[in-house]
Amino acid sequence: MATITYREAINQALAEEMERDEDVFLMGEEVGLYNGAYKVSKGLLDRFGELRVVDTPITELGFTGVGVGAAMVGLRPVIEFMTHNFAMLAWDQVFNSAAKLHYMSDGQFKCPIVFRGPSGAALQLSAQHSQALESTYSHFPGLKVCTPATPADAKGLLKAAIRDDDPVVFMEGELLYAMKGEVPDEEDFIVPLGVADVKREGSDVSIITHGKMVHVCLQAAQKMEKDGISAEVVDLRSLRPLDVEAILKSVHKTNRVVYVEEGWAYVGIGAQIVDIIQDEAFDYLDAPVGRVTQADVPMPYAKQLEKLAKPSAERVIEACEKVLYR
Amino acid sequence: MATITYREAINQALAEEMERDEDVFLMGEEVGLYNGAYKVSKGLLDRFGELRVVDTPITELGFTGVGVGAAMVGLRPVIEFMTHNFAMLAWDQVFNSAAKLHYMSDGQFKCPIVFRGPSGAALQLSAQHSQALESTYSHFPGLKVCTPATPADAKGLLKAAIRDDDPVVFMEGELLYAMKGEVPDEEDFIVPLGVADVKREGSDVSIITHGKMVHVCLQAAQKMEKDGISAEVVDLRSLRPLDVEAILKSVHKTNRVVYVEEGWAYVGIGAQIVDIIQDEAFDYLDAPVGRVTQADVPMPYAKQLEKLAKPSAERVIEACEKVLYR
Amino acid sequence: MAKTRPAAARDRGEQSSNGQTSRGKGGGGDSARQAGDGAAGSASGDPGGSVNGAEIPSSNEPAADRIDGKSLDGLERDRLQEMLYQMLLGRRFEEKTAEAYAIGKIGGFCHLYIGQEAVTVGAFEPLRPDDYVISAYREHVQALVKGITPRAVMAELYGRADGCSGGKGGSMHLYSAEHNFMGGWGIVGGQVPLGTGYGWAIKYRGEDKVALCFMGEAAVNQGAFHESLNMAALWKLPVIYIVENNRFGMGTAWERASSLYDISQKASAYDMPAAVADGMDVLNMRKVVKEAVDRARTEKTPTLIEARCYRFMGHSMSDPVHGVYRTKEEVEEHKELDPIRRFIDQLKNASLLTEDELQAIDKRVREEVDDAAEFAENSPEPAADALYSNVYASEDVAGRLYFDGRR
Amino acid sequence: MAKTRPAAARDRGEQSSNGQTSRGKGGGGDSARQAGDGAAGSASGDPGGSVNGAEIPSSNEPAADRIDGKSLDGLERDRLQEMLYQMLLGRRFEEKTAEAYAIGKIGGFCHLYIGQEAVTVGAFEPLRPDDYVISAYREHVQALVKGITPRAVMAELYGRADGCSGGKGGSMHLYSAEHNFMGGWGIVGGQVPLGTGYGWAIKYRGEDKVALCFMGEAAVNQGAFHESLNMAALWKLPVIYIVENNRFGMGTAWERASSLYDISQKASAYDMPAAVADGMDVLNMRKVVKEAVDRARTEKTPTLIEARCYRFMGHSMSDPVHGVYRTKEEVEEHKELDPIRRFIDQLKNASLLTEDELQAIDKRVREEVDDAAEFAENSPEPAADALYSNVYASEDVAGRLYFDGRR
Ligand SMILES: Cc1ncc(C[n+]2csc(CCOP(=O)(O)OP(=O)(O)O)c2C)c(N)n1
Ligand SMILES: Cc1ncc(C[n+]2csc(CCOP(=O)(O)OP(=O)(O)O)c2C)c(N)n1
Ligand SMILES: [Mg+2]
Ligand SMILES: [Mg+2]
Repeated sequence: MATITYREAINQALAEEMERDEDVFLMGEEVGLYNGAYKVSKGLLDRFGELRVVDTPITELGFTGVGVGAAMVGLRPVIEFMTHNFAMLAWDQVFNSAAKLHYMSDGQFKCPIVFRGPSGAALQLSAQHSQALESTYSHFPGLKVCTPATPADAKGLLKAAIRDDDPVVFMEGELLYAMKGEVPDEEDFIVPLGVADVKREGSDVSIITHGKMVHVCLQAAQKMEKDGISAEVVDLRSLRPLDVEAILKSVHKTNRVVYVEEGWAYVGIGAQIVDIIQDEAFDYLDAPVGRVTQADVPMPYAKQLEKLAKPSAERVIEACEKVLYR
Repeated sequence: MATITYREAINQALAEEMERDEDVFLMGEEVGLYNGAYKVSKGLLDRFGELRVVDTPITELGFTGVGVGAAMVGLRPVIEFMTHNFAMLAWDQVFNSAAKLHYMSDGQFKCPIVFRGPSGAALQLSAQHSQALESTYSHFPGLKVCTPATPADAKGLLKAAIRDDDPVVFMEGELLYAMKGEVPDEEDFIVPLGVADVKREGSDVSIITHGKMVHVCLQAAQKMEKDGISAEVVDLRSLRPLDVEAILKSVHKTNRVVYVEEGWAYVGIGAQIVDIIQDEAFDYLDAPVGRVTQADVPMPYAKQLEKLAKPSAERVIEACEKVLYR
Repeated sequence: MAKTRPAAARDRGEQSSNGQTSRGKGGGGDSARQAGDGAAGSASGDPGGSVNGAEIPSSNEPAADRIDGKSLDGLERDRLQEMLYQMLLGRRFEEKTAEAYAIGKIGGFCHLYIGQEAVTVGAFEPLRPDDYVISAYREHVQALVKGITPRAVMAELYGRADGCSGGKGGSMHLYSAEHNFMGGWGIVGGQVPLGTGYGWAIKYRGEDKVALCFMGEAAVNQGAFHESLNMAALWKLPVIYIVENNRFGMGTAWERASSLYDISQKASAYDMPAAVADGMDVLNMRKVVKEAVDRARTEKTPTLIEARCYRFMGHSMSDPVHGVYRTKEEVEEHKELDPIRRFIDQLKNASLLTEDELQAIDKRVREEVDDAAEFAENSPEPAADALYSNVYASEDVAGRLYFDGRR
Repeated sequence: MAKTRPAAARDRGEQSSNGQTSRGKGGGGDSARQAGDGAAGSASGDPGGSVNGAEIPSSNEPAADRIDGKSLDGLERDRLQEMLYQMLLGRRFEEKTAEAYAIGKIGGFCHLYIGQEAVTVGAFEPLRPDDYVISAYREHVQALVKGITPRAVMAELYGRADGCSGGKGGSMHLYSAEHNFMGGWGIVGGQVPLGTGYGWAIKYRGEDKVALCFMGEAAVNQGAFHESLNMAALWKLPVIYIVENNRFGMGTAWERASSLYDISQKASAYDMPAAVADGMDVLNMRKVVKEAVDRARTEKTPTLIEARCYRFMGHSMSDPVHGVYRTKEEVEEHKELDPIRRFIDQLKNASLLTEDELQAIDKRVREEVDDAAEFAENSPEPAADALYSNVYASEDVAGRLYFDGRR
């Protein structure tokens, strides 16, 4: 297994899928000549040319629609949002077009498209640039949503997303791009959508999470170990489809759960996981499910305020202790 | 008390607030000359003139931003979305501008603006025109969200929303416009944001809901009465601020809860209410909280399919029976 | 070319304006050329667009000026009569639709096309079956002319299983992958980026297809229009944007929604070829679009075409024909320009249509429309489990996709 | 006026193009008029925009052609020197910002304005304090010139409590309600509807204020631009849209993003007056904007102004000055056109500035900038509970507003 960065993993997935299937192309702002705002698409323009690595004007609504149109007639676009914050301008095309076309046409048109880009806060980018928007995307039937946390998951899930016949929202993390990890060498390494991954086994409490927060949770679990608390960390990897079995399995084992997410609490994905657990494992719960989220405010710029606003290992530990009644 | 329609109630609220405060104006598609796509603004152009009742081009993103700009400098715009489905085109201005300006400027700019219009399904308008989007709006801190179910609530809440110094998303119902109800005659009748209303007292099960679904739930409660089940119907009226006390009070009383909403289940507002209840009334629950929602599909056109897709009194009853273990 | 906004709100005089192609400001650019000289319409006879028991518009023109010809604008007799058939089919289909709506067979929103038939029939004439068409919600007739059967369209309006969208789409969402009819669309302007996307795909694959993207004039003000036309011009995509300027977006006259009256002029912001066509004259319409289609196939250039027409009916079934935003007189005046009547006159004058032929065409159309309604009536409602089908194209995944407990 | 896209990717020749106002196609419309004849720049001397220890750009012009005057373009000596002060303040402030960023005092994204100072200083000269200004994220210098103190701006960049946005906004979100500085903006094009909204409010209240709405050239392709300009022209709003065409949106040259090179031409789609200004020449810039401001105050007409300029630095602090998208030579060539050097030369040539005066201004600027940095350094971090303040303006409501358990 090679050790590569999350950025390289995505780059490899793109290159391999473009190599494998000439219907796959990448479109977005600065993806070509500039090699990507975060250098994710480095080298792809040179390798695949201007028709397959397409620099767009800054017109999120427009080029998203172009992608959906191209997908309707059989191409497999990968649309890069420089960040998902800007995708709001394109949400009409994501929610009203991509998510509904297959249904409205009763199956006549498929929409095999990936909407990818970083989501969530990086460092001090303030309110308009720091939003974790997976809760919103997940709400809309017709979409699939993935949130890889490691280089291996990023590569495997992106390949799966590109091969999937439905629109997949793929949420990366600016702060993850430089992260290194081992990635299997197999030709056709794939991480299927809808399969959670237990990133750490444990028996006292289940920390369920996704995306960037996986690392915060692992850190918290490690610290708790010193206090004799054995925390399991379940990385959902995809939010839709959702690996409900994996969630329930962990709940059955620990009877105590904390859900950690990067976004806002109110009507967040964590609330939905709580609902599923209380509905399907009511009798297994020894305490209310705890939640850790971003502070319920737009993200502030100042370093210290931003730090306070973000979920931290400390807050995860606090929440675990609470469900453990310690 | 006069008996008027929901449509008239909104019209009165608009007229009274425009009369009271010359900074209030109404802007949107067809609100003027045409008297509103749903005739909600009937007569207002004649009464207040073209500067205060403004017909816009079909440019949701643009005129929403115009409203936010006007609000920043002290006007109090009421922006009508012909329906909230089309507002998706404007969500960047709602989420990135209106919701964040007060915070980003650390309080220097206020954004007293109302975004109103019908939300949710009417009859056979199919997928792009039938979305109940309150779960999405509620997620974003900085916004307030109301969902009046009756003429009185529509009038009182809209007046409160217009007077509020924050952006308020106001969600009406096309199917409610013709509904009649009593509305208090007082000069200054207001329904404050954040106060739920028990629309029906009961002791066996709490049906908590908001908006159009209030009527479906009342119907269900009435039917259940014949079977000796006493159901309480709590209408939240505002989703943000949220009357948590009213929720908990009803839970403490009945120990069994069903949440009913018009929108999709996954990461819906109902999930959040479940989370609040399990967290703050864990020991009071005799059964998992039940949920009734739209089918998890884009809304189909065919009459029978649409009917199946929507929450119905029957499904509410089923859900109540389930939490009552009957 | 640079028409400024007319002093009077509505400029009927421009209805029969000549189609002309220009590029950008000052008419610069090598592809500026004349596109047609559309016949001036004869505006006599019955008003068209009547819903109840409308008669076939029949010619009152004197036989004197008829000439004995075999073709018009290079179109042979059969082809011309086929076009007339399509226009009449559109008209009769919509009349039947209105009837069915009135008695509750059709639900939801329903936007009729009566009066605008020349735009579609003219625009589609130069197309090949493999060309793409996308439109907005006033698309019944476009679906028919692209080849979907009246049965399948009517069944869709009835919300039945045999409808062209399986009953899931309804009036605003007619689809046929087989016919490259890419749909109606409910979000004003939302189809414009999609149409641009077909153009992108054509270029990507090196094909010589074209994409026609229809919109109402009110959609021109949407950001999606601006973003799309820039990309199409920048990337040289074979997309023809046809703006059906029927003067109103619901109750808003175009001049109340746009600071510039002349829509074709908007193309100058993208250095894109543009033309104005008389949308009440099927031959002019066809000529203007044909030039754009030819250019798109060979040079891959997009074109913006403003088709000037008029909506004879209300915006939708719930909107009266006239109201605060236009007078009865105005509507009646425009009905005098009925495109079907005009085309019949043109054909008869050119001895390309006899009264008998006309009657035969109309009979055929009426039968087809009746058959469509009967078919729709007898088509089953979609099965209950259709509610859950085709949400996703690949459901064969691990994990849970649906969260409604699948009642 | 109708400039077509130049054959060569970059047309330095147009840098000193004359400001000209036209309306729509064919230059029609009554408000078409000449707006200025901006002095041709002298392009000698030190390159400007150097970050490390840049010297004051000093004139190498022969004293021969200096004339003894009291004013230039109707501006008196003091006012002109004030403008020079503003430009130098902008330059030095940004140099200090770059230093502070390099040592981690400033975080997040940070976009410098070096090289574009003439655009802002020229554009603001005709403004009154009660006029509104909104911009994008490259707005430090605009905030300063509108009147926010260097201290408050620098403290904001440092994320401190005394910052002009209380530390919550940062580089991209500088605000001052007091100065009618309505903000920077992080969403490309998102500020354009807001600026239009100030124009609406001015009209609503019958005031004679104006709103200046700045954007980078890449924002022109956004739908928000199209929607806003149409409304402004349709409703006659006193908004002046200034497009700072610094040739690049990140790594994308304008000609790779727009099918039409000439931005001012885009106004013809809205029948709106337009002008091109030399954004490297503060006097030309001021002249062009002044005409638009005067027209907006009296006739309430909006104007689109393209200010041709150049970005001397990388897009943001993480982007190198030159890279795949432009060569070092190109950047160096443009630095020869440094607007500060050019203005100094103009003033000296007209005997409106002595070397001593220049040194004094620069000294003052350097002191102010040092003071700002020191002030920022010593300003406290926002208190922890500031995290929760000013989310809502009226929190005095029933019910719960926050759902994070308010840790
Ligand atoms: C984004 C959006 N905004 C508003 C509407 C409501 N609406 C439906 S049709 C229409 C008028 C459109 O007029 P036009 O584009 O001229 O087409 P026409 O109806 O004349 O064919 C409006 C405002 C919508 N469907 N989508
Ligand atoms: C809607 C949106 N899309 C993308 C971005 C990322 N982005 C930030 S600046 C920029 C380039 C903008 O260029 P231009 O408008 O010319 O302004 P300049 O940086 O040259 O001043 C891009 C693409 C963004 N902030 N917002
Ligand atoms: Mg129209
Ligand atoms: Mg730029």
